[in-house]
Amino acid sequence: MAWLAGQLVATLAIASLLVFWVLRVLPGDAATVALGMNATPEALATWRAEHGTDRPLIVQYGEWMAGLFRGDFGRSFLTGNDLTPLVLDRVQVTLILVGLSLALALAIAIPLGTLAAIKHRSLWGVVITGGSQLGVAIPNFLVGVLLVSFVSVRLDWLPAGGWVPPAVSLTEFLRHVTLPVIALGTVQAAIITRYVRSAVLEVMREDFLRTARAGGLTYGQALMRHGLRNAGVPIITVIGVQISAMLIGAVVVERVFVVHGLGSLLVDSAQNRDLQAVQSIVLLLVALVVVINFIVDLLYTLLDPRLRLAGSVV
Amino acid sequence: MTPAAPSSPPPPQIAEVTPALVVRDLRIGTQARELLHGIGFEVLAGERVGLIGESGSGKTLTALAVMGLLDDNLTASGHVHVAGERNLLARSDLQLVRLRGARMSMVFQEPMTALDPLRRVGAQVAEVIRLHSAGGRAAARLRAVELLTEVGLPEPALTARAYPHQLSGGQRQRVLIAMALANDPALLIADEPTTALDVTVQARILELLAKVVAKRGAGLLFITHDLALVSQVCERVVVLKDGVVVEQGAVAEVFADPQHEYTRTLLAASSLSPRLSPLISATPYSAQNADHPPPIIRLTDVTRRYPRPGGRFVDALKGISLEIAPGERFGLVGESGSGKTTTLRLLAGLDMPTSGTVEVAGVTLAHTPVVELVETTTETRPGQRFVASAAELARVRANLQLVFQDPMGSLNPRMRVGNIVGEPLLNPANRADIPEATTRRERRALVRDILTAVGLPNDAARRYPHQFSGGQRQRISIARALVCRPKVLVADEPVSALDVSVRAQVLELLARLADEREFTLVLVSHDLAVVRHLCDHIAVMRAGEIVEHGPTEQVWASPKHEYTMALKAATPTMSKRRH
Amino acid sequence: MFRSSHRTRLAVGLVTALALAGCSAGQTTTSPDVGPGGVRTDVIIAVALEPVNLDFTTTSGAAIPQLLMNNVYETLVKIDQDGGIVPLLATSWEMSDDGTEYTFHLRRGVTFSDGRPFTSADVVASFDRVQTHWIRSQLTLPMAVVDHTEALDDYTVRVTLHRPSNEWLFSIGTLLGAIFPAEIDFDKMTEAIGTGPYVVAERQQGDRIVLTGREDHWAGPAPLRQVTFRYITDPTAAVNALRAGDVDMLLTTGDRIAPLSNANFQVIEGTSNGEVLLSFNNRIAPFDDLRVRQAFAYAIDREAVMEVASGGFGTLLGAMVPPTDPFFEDLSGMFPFDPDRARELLAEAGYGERDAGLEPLRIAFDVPNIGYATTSAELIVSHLADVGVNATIRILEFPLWLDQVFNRHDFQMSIVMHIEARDLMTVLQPNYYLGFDNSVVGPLAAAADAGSFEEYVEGMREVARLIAAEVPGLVLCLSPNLIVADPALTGIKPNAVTESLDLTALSWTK
Amino acid sequence: MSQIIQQPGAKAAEGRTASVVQPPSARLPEAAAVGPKRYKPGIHPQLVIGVVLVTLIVAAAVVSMFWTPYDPLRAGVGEPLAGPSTTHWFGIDRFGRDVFSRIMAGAQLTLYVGVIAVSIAAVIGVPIGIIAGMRRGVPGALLMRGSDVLLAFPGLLLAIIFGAAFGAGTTTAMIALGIGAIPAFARVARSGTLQVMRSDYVLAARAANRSSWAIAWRHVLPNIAGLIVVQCSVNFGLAVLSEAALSFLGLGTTPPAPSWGRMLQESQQFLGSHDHLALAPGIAIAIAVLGFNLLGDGLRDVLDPRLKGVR
Repeated sequence: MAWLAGQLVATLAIASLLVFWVLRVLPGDAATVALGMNATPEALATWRAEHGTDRPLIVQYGEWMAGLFRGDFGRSFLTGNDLTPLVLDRVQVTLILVGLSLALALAIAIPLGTLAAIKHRSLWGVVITGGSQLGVAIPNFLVGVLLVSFVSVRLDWLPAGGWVPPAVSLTEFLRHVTLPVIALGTVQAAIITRYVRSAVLEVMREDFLRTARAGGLTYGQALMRHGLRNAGVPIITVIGVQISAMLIGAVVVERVFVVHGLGSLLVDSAQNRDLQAVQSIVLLLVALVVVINFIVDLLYTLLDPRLRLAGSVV
Repeated sequence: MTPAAPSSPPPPQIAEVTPALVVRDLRIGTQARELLHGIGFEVLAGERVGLIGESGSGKTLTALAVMGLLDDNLTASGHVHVAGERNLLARSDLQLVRLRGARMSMVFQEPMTALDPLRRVGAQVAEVIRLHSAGGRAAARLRAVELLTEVGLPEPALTARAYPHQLSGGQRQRVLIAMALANDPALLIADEPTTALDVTVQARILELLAKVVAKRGAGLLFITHDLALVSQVCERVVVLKDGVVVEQGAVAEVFADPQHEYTRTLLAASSLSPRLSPLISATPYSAQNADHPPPIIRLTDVTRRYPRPGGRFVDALKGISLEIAPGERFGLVGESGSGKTTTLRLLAGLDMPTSGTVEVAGVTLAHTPVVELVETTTETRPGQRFVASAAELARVRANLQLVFQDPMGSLNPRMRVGNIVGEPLLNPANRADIPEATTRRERRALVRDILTAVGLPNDAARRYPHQFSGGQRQRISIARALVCRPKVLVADEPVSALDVSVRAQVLELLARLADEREFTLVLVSHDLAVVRHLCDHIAVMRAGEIVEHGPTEQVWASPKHEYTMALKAATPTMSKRRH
Repeated sequence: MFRSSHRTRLAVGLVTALALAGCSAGQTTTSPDVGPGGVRTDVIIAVALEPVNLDFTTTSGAAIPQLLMNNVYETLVKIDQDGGIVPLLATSWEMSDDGTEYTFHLRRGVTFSDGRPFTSADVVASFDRVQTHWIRSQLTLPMAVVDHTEALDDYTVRVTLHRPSNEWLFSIGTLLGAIFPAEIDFDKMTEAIGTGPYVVAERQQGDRIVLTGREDHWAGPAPLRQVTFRYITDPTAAVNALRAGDVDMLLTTGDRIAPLSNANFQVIEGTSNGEVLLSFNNRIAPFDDLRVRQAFAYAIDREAVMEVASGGFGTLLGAMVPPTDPFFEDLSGMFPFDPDRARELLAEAGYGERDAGLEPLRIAFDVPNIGYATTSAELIVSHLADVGVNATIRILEFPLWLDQVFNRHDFQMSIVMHIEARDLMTVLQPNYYLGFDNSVVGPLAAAADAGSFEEYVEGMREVARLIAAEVPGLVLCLSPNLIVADPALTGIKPNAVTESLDLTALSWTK
Repeated sequence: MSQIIQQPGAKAAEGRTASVVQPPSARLPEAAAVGPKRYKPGIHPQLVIGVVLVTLIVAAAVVSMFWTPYDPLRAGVGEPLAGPSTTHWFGIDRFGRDVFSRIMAGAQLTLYVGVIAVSIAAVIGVPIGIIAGMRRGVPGALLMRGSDVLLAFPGLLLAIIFGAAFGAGTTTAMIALGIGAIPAFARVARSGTLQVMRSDYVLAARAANRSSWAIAWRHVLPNIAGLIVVQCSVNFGLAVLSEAALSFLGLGTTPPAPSWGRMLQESQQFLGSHDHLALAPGIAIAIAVLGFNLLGDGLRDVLDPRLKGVR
C-alpha cells in the first residue's frame, strides 16, 4: 500500500516536472497575452510581478506545487481569476459525462460481449463482432455530428448541445446529456465489447469451467458462476484504461455538443496560451489517470485472492 | 468394429449387474476428419479399467464424449450408456446436466488450472453437492468438509476456506476428487490424474482413488499413457492407438501376453532395464580414491538462498557436496522443490551459490565470500558476481552443455535447426578446442555430422523446429549440446515430456553417445527408473539436501534413507501390482 | 462622425469580430417565458466569445462591452444605427463656440440597478476615473483631451477639454463613456451596476450569462424579462443550436447562411466596418517589392474568396474605405483577377519557375485560427499556386497571432479582419504590423484632415487611390453584419456601429 | 503464482496482462484476437478483409503520389459543393476541389502520420521493453517506470500539450502520438521478452555463453516480432483515429493539406445539405482504422500459435 502510494506520488512528481518544463518552452509572453495589445509596459510589469512570471522558473515551479498541495490550481494568466472553482466545475461535468458514458458502454458491452463469445461460431457472434469492429473504427465525433444533424436538427427531439447541471433541472440535464453520452458511450461500448468477448472466450477455455460442467452445471451456469468473475479481472483493467482515455477523449464530443468539460477547458486554455491553466489541468488529468490506475489495482487485488498477500490458510 | 484381441474375455452379462459404462462404436470427428474410429469397451460397477494410449490416440476425447463435454466443433456418434442411463450421446445438454457430477464424474489432468482460482475450494465442492441434492447451504458445507476429510486433506475445515492457489498440486487434486465423489457417482473417469504430480504424491493419489472407488462400488475409467500405472491400478486395460482399440483384456493377460504389435512395443519401451556397467558400478563412489582421475565436477558445501518478498527466504540448497568423476554417468534424483534444478543451474554457470564452491572442469565458479546484504535485495543475475573470469566462465560453458526437459520450449521456433545446433559454435571460446570450426562452411559440416549422429535426416538443418516431433526435437537439443564436444552433458528431465515409446529411444541415444563421445553425463530426473536405466551413480535430493548417494544398484537394492525407500516404493513398475 | 481615427484598437476590434460571428440567440424549447397575450418575454443569445469578467476597465476584449454596453451600462450620448450621436442619459448638450466646453443636461428620474439615483456626481466620478483607474490606458486616449469634469448642479455637468475634439463626443457614446455609480469601488468591480434596462442575474462560467429586465428603468420596463447569452465557440455548433431551436438569433458569417436560408429564419444583413485584409509585411522580401504585391493582387480571385469565405455576402473594396465613409470611391476594379499579369509581374521581380532561370517564391502564411481567415487562406493558397507561388499556411491561435504577427511583426503574409471605423490611416502607420512607408501619403492625409470637409473628402480620396495602387495589403472584401433569427423576433439592430450588442429594442411579435 | 504475488499493486498489472489480456496500455482493440486460437491454415476472414482494406488505402496512397484525377489542392476544378458525378466521383468541396482526389491524397497523409507515429513508438518502446525484460534489476525497473509515467499521458493529451508548446501541425501531432504509444510498445515488448527469457532456448544460449546482445537479437527479437507487428497494426489504427480527432479539433494537420479529419470537420457545416462531404472522409477513416485493426487481429491469430511454442 505504501509502495503503491509512493509510486503514485513519484509518477505525479515526474509528470509535473515534465509538464512544467514542456510548457515553459512555449514562446510568447504570458503578460502580453493576458492584457492584450493596449497594455502599457508598466501594466505588463505589474502583471508579471503579480503572477510571479518574472521570477526564476524553479521558484515558479515550487509555488505551483505548493499551491496544488493546498488544493489551489493558481490564477488564470488570461482572466486573472482563481482557477480552482472553474476547474472543479469542469471536472464535475467531465466526470459526469464520462461516468454516464461508461455506464452506457458497460450496459451494452457486457451482455453483447458475452453473447458474442458464447455464440462465437454462430451468426450472432459474427454480427456482434463485426459490429464492434466497425464501432471501434468510426470516430466518435462523426457519431456526434450525425446525432446532432439527425436527432436534434432534423427531428428536433433533443437539444443540439449545451449543458444543464443536474442540480438545476434533472429533466433538462437528462435531455442535454443524452446525445453526448450516446456519442461517447457507443464507441466505448464497441471497444469494451471486444475485450469482454475475448476475456469471456479466454475463460471459456479454462479448465475450471470444464470442471464445473463435469460437476453438473450447465454451460450457462458455469459461465455465470465461474466464468464472468474470472473474465472480470481483465475487463476491469480495460475499463481503467478506457476511463483514462475517455477523460481526454471526451474533449472531441464536448466540442461537438458545446459541453464545457475539462478537456474543452484544456484545449481553450492551450489555444489561449493560458499556461497556468494548461499546466494545472494537465496535471489534474494525469492525477486522475494515475488514481484510476491505482483504484484498478486495488479492485484487482480485491477480486483476485491470488494477489492478496495474506498468509495462506494451509 | 472393436478390433479387440482374441484373448479378451467376453463382455460380462449386462443382465446381472448394470455396467457403470458401456461404449459402443463411438466415433468422434471434426467436419474434416474422423479422430476416433468406432471404439467399444465397458466398465463394470466396481471395476477399474485402464484406457491407455500415447498422445493423440483419442483417449481424452473418449472421456469427454462420455461426459458430454466435447467441444462444439466435434461430433460424436455411437452409443454411450452410463449406469443404466442409455444413449447419452443422443441427449441434450440439459438432460446430461443431471447426470454429470451425480451419476458420472471426472477428474482432470491439470490440478493447477482445474479449480476456479477466485473461489474457496470448500464452496466449489459444496456447489456440486447442492446442484444434485435438495439439502441447504449449511448441509452442503458440512458435507464438503466431510468429503475433504475423506480425500485425506489436512485440517479439512480450514482447507475448505482456502483458495486453490494456497494448496499444493496434490492437495488440489484431492479437492477435485472430492468434487467428483460428492454425489457418489456410478462412474468416475480419471484423465491422467497424476501426470502433473510428483511420484510420491502420485502414489498416494492413486491409493486414494482406488480406495474411494472401491468404497462406493463405482466403476473407474483410468486414462493414462503410463503402462506401469495401469498395471498398478487397473484390472482391465483397453489399448488405444490412433483412434482405434487395438487390444483389450485383463491387465495380467494383456501384459503377460500382448497380442498386438503395438502393445508389445509399448510394453517393451515401458520396462526400462537397470544399467549394468561392469566397469564402474562395482566401484564404490569415492573421489578420494587415488586410482581415479580428479573429479570433473566438485560441489563443496553449496548453498543457494533466494529472497522472497517480505524479507523471507527460500533455501533452495542447504549445503550440498558431491563429486563426479570424468566419464561417469551420474543421476540426480528428486521431486519438485528438491533443488535439483538449482544444482543444475549452478553447474552450468547460470547461477551462483550463496556460499560454497562449484568447480567444473577445473574452473572454480564461485567462492564463499558473498555479500549477504546484496543478496537480500535483488534477485541474483547471472554473471553478476562470478569469481571466475569471463574467459574461465567461457571455458566452463564450452565444456558443459545442457539438454532441457521440454522439447517444445527449448528450441527457438524462429530459427532453422541448422542455426540452432550451430549457435554454440558462434562463440569463439566454445570452439577453442575444435580447430575445424573456424569457417562458416566448416561449422556447417560439423552441424551436419552431429545431426547425423543423433539420427536426424539430412535435410533437418534447413527446417524449423515445429516441423519435428517431440522425440526428434529432443535429438536436436542433444545435437546442440554436443556440437562443441563438451566434457560434460547435463540433461534435465530429458525424457519426461516424451511418449513412452520415444522415451526409450532417446535414452538409448544418450547412452550410446555418452559411450562414443566419452563425455560425463549428468542426468537430472524425478524418475528413479529412468536414472537406474542410464546411470552408474545416483544422488537422491530432497528439500535442498542430498539424502543419499552411491552406485545406482547399491542405492536401489538397499536404500538407506527412508525417503529413497519411499521414492522407490512410489516408482511405478510393471512388475508391481497393488492387488 | 468627425472623429479622427488614430487609435490602435485593432486588437479589440478583431476580438469583436470573433465574438459577433458566433453570436446567436435562442429560445428554450422547453419552458419559454410567456408574458401577457402569449408573447414570449425571454431570449437566449449564444455568443462566441465569453467575457472573462464583467470589468472592461481592466480587461480588454469586445465580449464585455458587447454584453454590457447599452444593456447594463448607459452613456450620456448614444451612437445610433446610422452613426449619429443621439441623447441617452443626457437629454441635451451644448458645445462652447471654441469647442472646448460641453455642458450636458442629465435625464431626471434615472436610477441605478441597486436603487441609487443617477446624478451628475456619477458622471464626474466615471469620467475622472477613466484617467485614473482604467488599466487599458492606450484605449483611453480619446479621454485624454478632457481637462476636467464638474457638476454644475445635480443634473448638469460641464466637461472642459484641452482642445477641441470631434472624436471625444463620439467616444463617450462607446464604453469609455459608461456611467458607473460614484460610490463603487473601481478596484474591485465584480458586478456590473448601471442604469440600463437589464441587470446581470446569473453567470455560469464557460456556458452562459443571464440578464433580467428591470421593471424600474427610466424608459419603462424592459421589453424582455430575461436575455441569456450562451457562449458557443464553434460556429457549426451555434448554427446547430439555432436549427434545433435552442436559440432564436445568430450573428454569423456569410458561409453559414446557405443551409439556414431555406429554413424558416429571418436573415438580416447590416453594415459593418469589417474589412478582411490580406496583409503583407512591407518591411521584408518579397513584399518590399511593389511588383510582388501587385502580382498578388492580380493573382487572387477575390470574388471567389468572398463566395467561399462568406457565402457571397459582402462588398468588394479596393481600399480600406467602406461605402459608409464620406470619402468612399469604388476602387475594386484596380486589380482585376488576372493570373497571367500576376505571373508577368512576378517574373519581373525575379520569381517564377526554376526552369526559366527564376527563383520559386515560397511564402509563410500565418493565419489566425478564425473561420473566415482559415477558409479564405485555403483558397488563396490555391490561387497563388496557380501563379507559381508556394504559400504554406501556419495556423496560429489568436493570442499567439497577436503576439507574433501583430506585436512582433514576425510574419510574411497574414489575414485578419479590421473592424474599426476610419482605420485607413491607422493601419498605415509605419510602426503598425504592415510596416507601410507612409512618407508620401501621410502628409497628404494630414493636410486633408486640417482642411474643410470638402477638402477632407477630396484629399482622402486621393490618399485612398495612392494607397490602393501601392497594395500594402489586399482588401479581400467588406464583411457584412449578418444576423439570422427567428422571424418573430423584432427590434434587432442590423448595423454594427459600436461593440455593443444593443438589445434595448428586442422583443417578440408573437 | 508466486510471480504475481511478487509484484503487488501496479506491477501486478504486468503480470496479469501478460497472462490474460494484452497490456492495459494498449488502449484499443487488442482484445478480439486474444480469442480462441482456431488457426486454420486456409483463409482467415479477418486477416483477408484487413489485408484488402489496408491494401486499398496503401494503393490509394501510392497511386496518389503519381496521379490523382485532379490536383487535390487546386481550387475551382468544379462547381463548389457539387455532389458526386461521373467526372467527380465524390463530388466537390466548398473550395471547388475534387473530393476524390483529396481522399486519395489524404490516404498518403494518413499513412505518413501512422508510419511515423508507430515507428517512433516502436523504435523507442521496443528496446525499452526488451532491456527491461532482460535486465530485471534497477535499470530495467527505471526504464519501465519512465515509460509508465508516459502512460498517464494519453496520446491525445500529449498532442494538445505539444500543440500548445510547439504549435499545432502534422509533425507535432504524429510525434506526440508516437511518444504517447511508447509505453504500449514497451509493455508488449517487455512481457514478450520475459516470456522468451523464461524459455529453455535462451537458457541454452546462455549456457553456450552467448552475449546478451546476441540473445536479444537472435532469440528475443524474432520471437516477439509477431507481438510487435500486431501492436504496430493496432496502434496504426489508433494513430489514424487520433490524427482525425486532432485535425477535427484544429490541432492537427493545417490546411490545405488533405487530412481526412479536417475534411470531416469542414464538412460539418454542410451536413444536411451536402452530405457527401462528410461521408467520404468518414468512410475513409473507418476503412483505414477497420483495416488496420482487422489486420492486427488476424496477424495475432496467425502469429500466436507459433508464439505459444515459446513457453
